[in-house]
Amino acid sequence: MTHTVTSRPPTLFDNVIAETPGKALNLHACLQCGTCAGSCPSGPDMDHSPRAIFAMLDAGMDDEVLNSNTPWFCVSCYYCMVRCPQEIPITDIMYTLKRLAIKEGYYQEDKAPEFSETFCDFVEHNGRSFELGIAMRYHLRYHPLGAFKMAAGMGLHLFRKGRMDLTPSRIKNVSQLKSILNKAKELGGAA
Amino acid sequence: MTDQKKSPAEQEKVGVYICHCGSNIAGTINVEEVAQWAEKNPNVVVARNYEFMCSSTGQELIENDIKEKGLTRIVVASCSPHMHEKTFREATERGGLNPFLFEMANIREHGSWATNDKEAATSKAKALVNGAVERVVHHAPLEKIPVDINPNTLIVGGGIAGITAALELAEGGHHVYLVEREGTIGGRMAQIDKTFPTLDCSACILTPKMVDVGQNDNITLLTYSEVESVEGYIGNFNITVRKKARCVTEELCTSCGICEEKCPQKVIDENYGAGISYRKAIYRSFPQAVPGYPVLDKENCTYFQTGKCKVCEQVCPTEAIDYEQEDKVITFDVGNIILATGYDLFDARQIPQYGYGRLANVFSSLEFERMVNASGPTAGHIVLRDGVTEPESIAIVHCVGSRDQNHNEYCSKVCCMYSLKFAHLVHEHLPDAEVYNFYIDMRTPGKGYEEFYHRLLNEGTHFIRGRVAEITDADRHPGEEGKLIVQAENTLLGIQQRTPVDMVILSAGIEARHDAEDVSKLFKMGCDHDGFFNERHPKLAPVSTMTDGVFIAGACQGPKDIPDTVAQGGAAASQVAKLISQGTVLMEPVRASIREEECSGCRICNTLCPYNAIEFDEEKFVSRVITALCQGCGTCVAACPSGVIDGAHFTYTQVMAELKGVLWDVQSDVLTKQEVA
Amino acid sequence: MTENGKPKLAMYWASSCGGCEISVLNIHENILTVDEVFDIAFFPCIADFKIKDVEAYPDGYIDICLFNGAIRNSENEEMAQLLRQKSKVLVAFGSCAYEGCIPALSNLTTKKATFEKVYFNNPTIDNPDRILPQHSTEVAEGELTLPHFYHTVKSLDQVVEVDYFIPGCPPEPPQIWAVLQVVIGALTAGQPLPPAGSIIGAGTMALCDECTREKKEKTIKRFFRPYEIQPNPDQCLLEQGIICMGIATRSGCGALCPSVGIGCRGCYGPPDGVEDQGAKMLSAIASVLDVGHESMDEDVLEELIQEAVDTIADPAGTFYRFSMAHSILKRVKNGKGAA
Amino acid sequence: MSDHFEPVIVGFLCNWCSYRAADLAGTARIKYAPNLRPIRVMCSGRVDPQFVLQALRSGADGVLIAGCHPGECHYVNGNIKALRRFTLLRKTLEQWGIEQERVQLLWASASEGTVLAAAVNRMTEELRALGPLRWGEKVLGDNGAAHLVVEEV
Amino acid sequence: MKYSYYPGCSLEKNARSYHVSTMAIAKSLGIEFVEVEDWNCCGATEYISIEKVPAYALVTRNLALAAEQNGSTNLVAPCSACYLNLKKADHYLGENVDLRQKIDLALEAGGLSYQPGSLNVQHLLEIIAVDIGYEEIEAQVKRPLFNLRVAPYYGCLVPRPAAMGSFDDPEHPTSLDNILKRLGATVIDFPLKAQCCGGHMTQISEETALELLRRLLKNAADYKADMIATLCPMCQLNLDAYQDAVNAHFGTDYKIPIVYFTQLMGLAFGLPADELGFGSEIVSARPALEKITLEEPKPARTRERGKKKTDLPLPTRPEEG
Repeated sequence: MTHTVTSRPPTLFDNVIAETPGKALNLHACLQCGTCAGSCPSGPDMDHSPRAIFAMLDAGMDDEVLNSNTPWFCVSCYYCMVRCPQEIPITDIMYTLKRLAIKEGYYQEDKAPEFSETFCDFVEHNGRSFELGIAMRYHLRYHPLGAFKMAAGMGLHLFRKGRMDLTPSRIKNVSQLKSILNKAKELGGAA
Repeated sequence: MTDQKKSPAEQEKVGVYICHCGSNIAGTINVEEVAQWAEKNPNVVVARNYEFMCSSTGQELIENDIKEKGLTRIVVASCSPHMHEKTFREATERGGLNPFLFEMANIREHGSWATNDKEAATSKAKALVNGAVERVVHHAPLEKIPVDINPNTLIVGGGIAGITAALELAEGGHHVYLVEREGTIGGRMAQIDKTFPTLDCSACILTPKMVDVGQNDNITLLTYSEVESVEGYIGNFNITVRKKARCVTEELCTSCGICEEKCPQKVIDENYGAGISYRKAIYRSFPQAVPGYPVLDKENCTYFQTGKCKVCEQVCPTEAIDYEQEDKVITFDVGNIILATGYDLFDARQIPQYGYGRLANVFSSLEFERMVNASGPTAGHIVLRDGVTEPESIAIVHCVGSRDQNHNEYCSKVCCMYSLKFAHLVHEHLPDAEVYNFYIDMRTPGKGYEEFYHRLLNEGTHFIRGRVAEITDADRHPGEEGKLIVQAENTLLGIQQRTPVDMVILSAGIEARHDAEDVSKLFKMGCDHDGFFNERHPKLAPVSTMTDGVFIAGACQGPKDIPDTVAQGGAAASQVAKLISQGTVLMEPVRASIREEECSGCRICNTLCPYNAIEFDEEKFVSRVITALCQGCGTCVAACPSGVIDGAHFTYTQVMAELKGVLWDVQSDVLTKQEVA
Repeated sequence: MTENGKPKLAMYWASSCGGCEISVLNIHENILTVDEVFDIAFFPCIADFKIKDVEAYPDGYIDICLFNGAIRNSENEEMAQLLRQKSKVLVAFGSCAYEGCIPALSNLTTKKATFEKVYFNNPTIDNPDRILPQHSTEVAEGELTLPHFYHTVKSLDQVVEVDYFIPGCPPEPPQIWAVLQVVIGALTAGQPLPPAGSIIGAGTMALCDECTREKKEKTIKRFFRPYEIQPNPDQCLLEQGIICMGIATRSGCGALCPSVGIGCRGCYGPPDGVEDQGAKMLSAIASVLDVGHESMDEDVLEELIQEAVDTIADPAGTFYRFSMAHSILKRVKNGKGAA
Repeated sequence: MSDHFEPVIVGFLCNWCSYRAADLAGTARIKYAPNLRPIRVMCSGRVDPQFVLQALRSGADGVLIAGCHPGECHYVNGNIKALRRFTLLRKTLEQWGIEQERVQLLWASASEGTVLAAAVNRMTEELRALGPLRWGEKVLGDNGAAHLVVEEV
Repeated sequence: MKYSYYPGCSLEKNARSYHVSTMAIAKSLGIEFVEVEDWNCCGATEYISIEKVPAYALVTRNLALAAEQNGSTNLVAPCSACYLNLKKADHYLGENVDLRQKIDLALEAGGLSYQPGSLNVQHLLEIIAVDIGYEEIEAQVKRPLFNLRVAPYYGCLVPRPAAMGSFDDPEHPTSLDNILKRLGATVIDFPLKAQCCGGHMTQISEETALELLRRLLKNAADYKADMIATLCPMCQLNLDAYQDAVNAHFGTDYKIPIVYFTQLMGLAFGLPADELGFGSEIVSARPALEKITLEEPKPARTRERGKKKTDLPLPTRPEEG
């Protein structure tokens, strides 16, 4: 397509588009109609609605965007994505914003990135996840209180029902997986 | 080909005129350079560049040079021929040359506007100019072909656009055939209660016009009818119409309505009633229907389905009921056609999250129109689906199916205004009810429209800027129980709001008729990708189409409100009236012709013409073109294996010359002897 | 030979099959008249002449030279130059000289591929050392040379000025005789000759004009190779799906092939007013291909048409069998094509 | 050829759809490769294969034939005939060793300025990748030369 | 019918019942599942939040293995998240050249390769509803689930995003409804059938998560659902394991068992409950299952247009299987 190329340095807005697969270019066409925010199950808990985030991106309020909890509260329900009148891949953009936030070191005390990271290094070492073990471990590492609540609460139930494991299963060819992931990391950069 | 043998015509004297079009062309293309370069061409006597060639001064340049320098061919390099070919042909003619000894090079749309690269644009301009020069020396003088215009007109669609056009022409003394698919004329406007922004009663202003149509001797009204075929061309169309059997003898029927009253079969009126009211199996859509006689709907008639009943026949005082009546096929000739086939309403069921069809108290805009209409199912009372409960709160949802890539990308233009009208009507009928309008942008351009918006603001309507995300009956809190909850972001506050209401109205958008595609094929004209009929020019020829003699009016061309629709109806009528008063039109002489003496009679061309303009002479064993029928596409010319068909103004030699002309800079020097000549 | 007042006739055989000579002899007893009227000045296939004899003639010594065969190599071109110089009237005789004909079909491939085919990959060839003819070879006695083999076969008029063209592969004897009569008339009784550069010994329009088969409107669903169907004896062959070049071929032969149920091969070249016989043929039959309808889905449409088109095995070879050298493109792109 | 090669494309645009599409592209100020040299014909059905061959013969690197979408032809089905011819022509050109990208058929309605512009851009890139055709010098060029050595085989 | 089978981490332990019931009904329906050898975690919704390329590489390894072992070109995942991740990877790799080149290199490092589009990624629900079809299901029913009021719950990741082609409506899916109807159950018109269970919110903001779960439970309760049938381990886990927490937090008293639709199918097919993993749910399904009767209940009055005299006609509803 004939998308006018300019020489100015890429903004966060540009990076978000570049780093998101699918029709991310549509982000330019956001009508600010609010369908996304209106559809969002966790919208009320976000400090900026997705629509507002897009307006802020356009306004160049990069810090506010990357500091916002909005992407971390995205539950990936994809309602916004199927309803967006401009076919903007909103959910995927939220993922991108999370990655960029981490890359740019906007962590603050937010729990979410930590959970994701616990999950990931777990998977990297075993090739398999088991959310409960992970949850447990993550709570132990970051939020001992939560861990206690879990263990005492549903954790126990599940344990009794034989649905909770404390030892992960491992894939045979972990080394293959590792070399794939390492290569991917070196190619991908953080985002 | 004959003109192929003609010598390369070095003797022709060509004048070349490069237009600056202000900076539109000169800003990107070095016009001086192009002109100086063009003058080097042996055929070119003079090459000028001028600010605005289309200005009278610009045109005079051409006229004077023809007279003073004895030019025999003219080339103007400026905008698209679709803009000014006519202009410069006329200038050429005023200069004393045949208008077809002119050629245009499109260096604006195809040149300066298409790139920022000045160098490239300039050399492209040279190529196009050179092509035109090489071509024009082979041009032959042509005469336009006169065609008589049959003064009768076919109008398809009996809505307000068709009605307006019909009356304009008929009152001007011209005969009109008005074909309407339904049993009565009136169209969408007849369904509407009030019209924005003036709020005058739709029926009150429409029905008098309907009556005029019914009574005008110059109008042949064909209701419950459809056009089956269209043959011929501007001035001489031959039309075939199927008049469906309504099982009522029109001559006998007095429109007393007793049959309708007594008919035992109740049917949901999907059409005029928008599916929210009932009619009988034999019915008139509404009391003021024109013509007044009813239509018997065989699918739902007890007699036709079970063989028993015949109540209508028994009660009819004039024995007008005729179960044996059959469709009539009528044919007639007209000179022009106006299509005013209107629009369909977007079907809100395509947006499940709005619950239409699932949640009883979600209504479509047309359902609501009927409901508030005094002649509607509730005699104008605004009630819930149960037919009795008055809603205490109503949400009106804008942009349903419009401005949405998943459905229709365009803005339907009328929804904002009719949504405001709805809000007003609610205030009027239910002063205590709360009204919430959910909108993306409020679009109220038009005389008195913005004022109407302000009026609604004062009436206390709640305007929430945010596109509705979903409508649900799943309550979360006691306050929501038994309500419809409208969930949307209030984008001005940046918060998600859930608004509990009793009733929701979906302001559905306007769509092209579901069968617009077929209609456009029937009349040999085009649709845009949304299915609306294509106008000839979006600004300068809004009611003309690419097919001469076929015009369009109203919402079949794109979303429109009543004033615009009426205006187009009138515009289309005046276009037709102009042609009728001319009596004849001159048609482009771009036509094919067969050099019979050289035709081998292979008959390759015979099946190619979509207009059957090629006939075969069984005596002489040669094919022949019927010039009046030929539309000049040139398909047969390209196909003729012995090259004996000439496509006037697009001859083999002319195109080949242009082709070699535009390639002047890449022609190879290595030519075989044969090609040197 | 003895000097007498008789006009001088020459006939030369460049890159061709010799059919043209046979065709000349096929004018039967009229050949005696020819002998009466003319002195043979050069006619390698019936009388022994050497090039030096011709070189010895003064310019324009030969009154009429019938030159048949295409220009395949440097020798052909040198002879063309020589005979042009020595002849008053030079006639491109037959399809090869006129438009390249069968020899020019090798323009559909490359010189390299041609050589490989002829000297290596030919079942009847035994060339273990893969020896190719070379332009010059040193031997004890000195240098031996062969003509240069051209990349592209050309028609006579692409190397020298030509006065008349007689199409046909070969030209039909009656037509040859008719032409000779005109020439004789001109030479003996000073009757006028046709304007230079014209195509003689043939009609002007397409072959259908001469063809007696019944012609109807053409709607073709697919094409057939000759062996695939038994053609109806009276109906136009093309209508039956047999490729007949008649619609795009100059009349003059009397529609010989179609009259015996074989599609016209197109040897008389394009009729007046057609530049590229193959392209025109292509355009015509594709146009009447009765598959695909505007209301179809675009992909389906393309598929159907492709299917029908694929019933034509070798379009280039079929449509340009005789006119390759005169076609607009003249040859395939180097190294590519039907190599 | 110089390292920077700008392909030359001849475009046969039908008067009703594609030519207007090009007009629209311009009016909308859509910038696209200036390599197209448009020639107006009334209908894509007017395009004689001889035009295409001559364009290639006369130095064009590619030819774009553009018409209305099937079913939208101003002349009902001229574009269908164009499609039939194009299909057979393409097969023939293959035997000529001419790459498919060099001769293309495009449907672009009067409202599809972007479609036309995109097609021209795409084709320009494809041709740039293929390199020049320039039939005159590159294919027929060496014909006259009487001293040709047979390539090594 | 033969399918490659990607169980995903959940089905190994926490959602074991989903796995066993799936295997059980597969037998009855004549489906052969070939488990992908040495598959790895799909990354759930977490990995993609950290690093794009590794995330896609992680998923694609599974596609590569499945394609290589080539049990079938149809790859089935019962877990919604796994299904979406696999499908998305396949889709975006085909669409995004740059990403694809990177993934190619990454896989190469592990001696693998994958050609996007060479597998057809399907969710279990899809093959049962579409490939097998409702008739075949009905044919297998031996013990209809009469009188059991079930809320069909699809969650998010199967119906959405529809961008890469979904077999059901993204807003108002019906395939599960239809399956359950064929089993003889009374299927409630569950308004929140495709709403979100909160996904990993339980770990990030329990407040948020519990509210989302409450909505679902409340709505199901309002419709007097005996149980909720789900098709996603995450949904099951959240609704089941956190039901107590919801009750504690909101002072409610929901006791709605959350079962996998495959368990109900098995039951209706006449398979013994313990072979279907019943009992591993935290909110016991037993009381609900005891409601099942042998005789069919009176058909619930289907919505005719205009029930009462005064009623205005309703627009017809789009066709349902």
